[in-house]
Amino acid sequence: MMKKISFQDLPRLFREISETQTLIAPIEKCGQVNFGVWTPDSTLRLDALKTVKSAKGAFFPQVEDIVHFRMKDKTIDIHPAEVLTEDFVIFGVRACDARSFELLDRVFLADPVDPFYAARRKHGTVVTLACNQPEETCFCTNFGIDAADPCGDVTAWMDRDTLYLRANTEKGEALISRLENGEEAPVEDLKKSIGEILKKLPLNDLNLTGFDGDHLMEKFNDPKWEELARGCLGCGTCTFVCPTCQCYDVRDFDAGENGIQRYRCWDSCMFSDFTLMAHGTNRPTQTERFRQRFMHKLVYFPAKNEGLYSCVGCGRCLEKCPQSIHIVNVIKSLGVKEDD
Amino acid sequence: MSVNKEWTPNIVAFCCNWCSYAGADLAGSGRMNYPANVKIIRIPCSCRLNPMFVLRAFQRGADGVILCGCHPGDCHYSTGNYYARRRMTVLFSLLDFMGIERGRTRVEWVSAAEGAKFAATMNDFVKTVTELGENKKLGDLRCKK
Amino acid sequence: MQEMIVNRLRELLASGDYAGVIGWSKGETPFDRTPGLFTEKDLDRLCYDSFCGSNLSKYLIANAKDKKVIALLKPCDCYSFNQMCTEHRIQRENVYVIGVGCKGKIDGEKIRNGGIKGITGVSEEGDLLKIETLYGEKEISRKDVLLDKCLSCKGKEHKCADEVIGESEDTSVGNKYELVEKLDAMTPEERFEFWRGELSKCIRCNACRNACPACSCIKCVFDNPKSGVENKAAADDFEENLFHIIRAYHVAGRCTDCGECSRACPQGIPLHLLNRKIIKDINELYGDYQAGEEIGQRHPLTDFTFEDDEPSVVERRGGGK
Amino acid sequence: MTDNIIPMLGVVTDIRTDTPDIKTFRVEAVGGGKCFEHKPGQCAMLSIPGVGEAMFSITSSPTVAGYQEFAIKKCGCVTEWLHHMDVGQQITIRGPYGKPFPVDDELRNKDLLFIAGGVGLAPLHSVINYVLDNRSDYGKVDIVYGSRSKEDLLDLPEIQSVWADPKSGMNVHLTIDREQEGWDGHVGFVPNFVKELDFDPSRTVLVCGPPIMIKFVLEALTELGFEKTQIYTTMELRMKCGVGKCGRCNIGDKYVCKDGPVFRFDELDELPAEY
Repeated sequence: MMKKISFQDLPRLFREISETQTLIAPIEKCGQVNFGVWTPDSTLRLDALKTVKSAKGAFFPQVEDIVHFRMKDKTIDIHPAEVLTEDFVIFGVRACDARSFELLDRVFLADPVDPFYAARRKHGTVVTLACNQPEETCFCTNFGIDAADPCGDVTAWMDRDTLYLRANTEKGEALISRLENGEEAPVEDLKKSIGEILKKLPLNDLNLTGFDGDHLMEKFNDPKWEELARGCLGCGTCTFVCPTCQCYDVRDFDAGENGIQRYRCWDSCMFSDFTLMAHGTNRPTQTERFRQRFMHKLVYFPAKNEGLYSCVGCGRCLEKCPQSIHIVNVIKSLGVKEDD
Repeated sequence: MSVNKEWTPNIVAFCCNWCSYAGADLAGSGRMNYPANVKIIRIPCSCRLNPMFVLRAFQRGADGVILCGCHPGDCHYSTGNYYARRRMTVLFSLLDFMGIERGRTRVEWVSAAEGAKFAATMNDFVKTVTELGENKKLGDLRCKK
Repeated sequence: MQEMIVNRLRELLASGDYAGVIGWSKGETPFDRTPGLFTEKDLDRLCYDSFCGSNLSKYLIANAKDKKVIALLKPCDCYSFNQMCTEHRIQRENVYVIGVGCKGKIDGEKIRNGGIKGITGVSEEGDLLKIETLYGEKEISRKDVLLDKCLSCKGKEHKCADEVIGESEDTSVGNKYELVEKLDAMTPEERFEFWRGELSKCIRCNACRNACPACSCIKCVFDNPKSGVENKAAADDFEENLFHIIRAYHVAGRCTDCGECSRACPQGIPLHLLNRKIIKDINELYGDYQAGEEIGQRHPLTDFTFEDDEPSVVERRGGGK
Repeated sequence: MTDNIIPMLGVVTDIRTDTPDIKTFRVEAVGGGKCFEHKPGQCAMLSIPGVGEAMFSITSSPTVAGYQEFAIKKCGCVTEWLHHMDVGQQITIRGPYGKPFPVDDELRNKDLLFIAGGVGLAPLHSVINYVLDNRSDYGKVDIVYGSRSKEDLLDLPEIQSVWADPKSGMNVHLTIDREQEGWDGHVGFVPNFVKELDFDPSRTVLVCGPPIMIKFVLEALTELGFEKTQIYTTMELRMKCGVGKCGRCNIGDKYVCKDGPVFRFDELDELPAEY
């Protein structure tokens, strides 16, 4: 059943939601739009296509405490952090980020299930938003994602001054049942016009043939990696803005008399110390680390997950890499060429 | 900001081994009073003070950090304190630029003979920092009690 | 100009004296310019135009270590190059510097942030940029979308070039310390709020550090588990402050104000302001100094005079209390 | 529910100095008894809060009742701390992780050949003792073990008194890298020794040691006519989570902590050589 609400009334809806649960939405702060907790004072930016950081942080936060220790003489007290028990809503997730949740599920909900992630998934309601104006850096169409009709518990469309919403799950139903009924026609029109733009995106026709487990060694040994990686600074920008990157580090913070906090935080395979052990690292050069990142997204992950790529075509890496090195370069450079 | 009556500031004083540290000794043996919440850390020369030490002190709950070294011209290694002087000037100015209250950082030159100056300096610094109140801007919450 | 550069490079590379040239190549989007070491055979992919904003000098540390290379440097990149030569990170004799003309570089992000979306092509017509987008054609003045670092241009002179190709222009506008002064005039509370807001966006991706030509330590303190500050994530507000204070301070006196930190930052944090504050202080307290002006300079923080101000000068100088 | 990433407490009840840089630590649950059951070749995460957490192979056989043992070489922050600790110290432990050696499947009733170098004996130690305790399930057993010097041979007393005891039905071949006073055994590198001993290529081989040794052992075995499908090894990479999520030990489409650390050499052939 289609529901609707005018933009004028949206703050009221948000206030109602935020009274009972945490509401996360794209919010502008100091000139940048990121997902954050909505309060009546926040600057809501549903029109912003891409938040700088992806929406994955709602389920897999950049920093998360896992266990707290207290040490006294030779004894240790262990206090595991509590998993989330309260419901929350994440509003305005785009189709690409919504797909990334499914990819993260493949990692964190695989046996053994990650308890912190699982709790967040259980308690989170995802409201997605169709992309009225996709950009030149978008290439989600290559991964079978429909930006005109994203998945999620609720799907929303912005049409001029009205937001149309459709519940896809029971959780979604519970969230929007209070709204008045809306018409299907404007949404159908919108889907059609978005579809037309999607067809015109310049990066629509990436050839992903050959990026699979069967060609693992062939892709790994491709001599082009060195050239692709030569400008790479080895920073973690692409990793940290990526919706599907999920590597993490576990670290201890010694807070003196306050005990020791063990937390996990996002990590990047681009960092030189990622695989560093006492006797050295198995990926000593940036070329190897660069290769690992893209091999994982385009070959290793699909080999393990029925051909599903660990990229959703959001294009954040295209926009944010300080040296313009990104996954599209890799796909085009290593992929099968049209004239081959 | 409501200052708890019980609250007293944590002060870290980095003291050069050759002068101020001895100055502190002299203050002690001369029975001159200075607050007990000044924690002295001995360093071999004022220029040994890595700016990271200052930040680390704040991280771990210091409310004020003071560096005491030999008077310019009297450095045991002849020029160490001149370098320290420039470094700390630039660092303190940067901290100020980031909104950390100016009074929380200080450099004083105290010789081994100036026990009274040492005590007076510490008394004055503790007073300044007490007035500024708790350091809430540059500490790690996980270290707070 | 690109043609002139490529022709000259072909000549130089044909001599066999050089392993390659550090330059840019085009990428997928109209703004993508990727640095790399180009050899004779991929010289036709080399590109030099108004979008080549990144500073290539840092690539010389790795690429000019054991071989001779040619580098394309804009006037501002020369300062970083000189500074790294001073610090013996680059062997001057291993690099043949071609100074390339620069009339200010365009910031793709500024065009996008200005509300022009779905950009598929950009062409320059004098001072006007014609932008093709998925949603129709747009026009914008070139001056409005120059990189921030171009607005504080250090001049058109190449400070280290072995030869210069093309004309340059000084694109600086106004007082480059304007923002620093504005912040200085605020109260500490306001300044603190400003930086808290900006730094809370930091995602600790290390792009500022890795892009910075002055950050050339082989092992950074932030990567060293024994340093006690090796925390990969900003688990606490303090760590964001700590990271940026240490980083800014570590390049104090060595920072040439090249602006790569702010250009690289994915969250648009004006990190260069921290460095610029230090530069302003140094200039005011210890005399005018421009890092990287020439090779072999001694920077103010490794120097002193007997008459230097006491650190208490910070308390006495102007600005909001 | 949080048990796969939240550690439990263990107590170090015994510390044995094996070589100048290797100590063996006995770990029990706080109330006594084992922290968990494991299979030969599996690993566990040991940690000292504030210092770090690291993956170690379990040295003791599952057949040992009441405790687990870890032979640990001093080489980094965590191991350094462990080496300085005293008996009675509590540590945190979680596991067991990884795929064990197929002791109850492919290895059963086979003639076995163990080849180890240095601290590489640690993971094999568990298998050897397991085989010894179930001796009738396995055929001939030979152990080739080498180290830099006599002092660096791990568990020498046990090797000499138990494994080399004729009653064990196992043959032990020891070697050290360089001539040394008081050593009348074989001198030379492990790969050459393997060649000299000229084993029958029908054996199933378990090898562990420094990467360079493994490389040359593999060459030696191939020369002797062994197939890669007969040779097992166990790998070590940096790990953080132990459950195939943190991405650190990812090689190809495998996670060493979850899909390994035990691999057969023909499986490794299908993986990028990033180890």
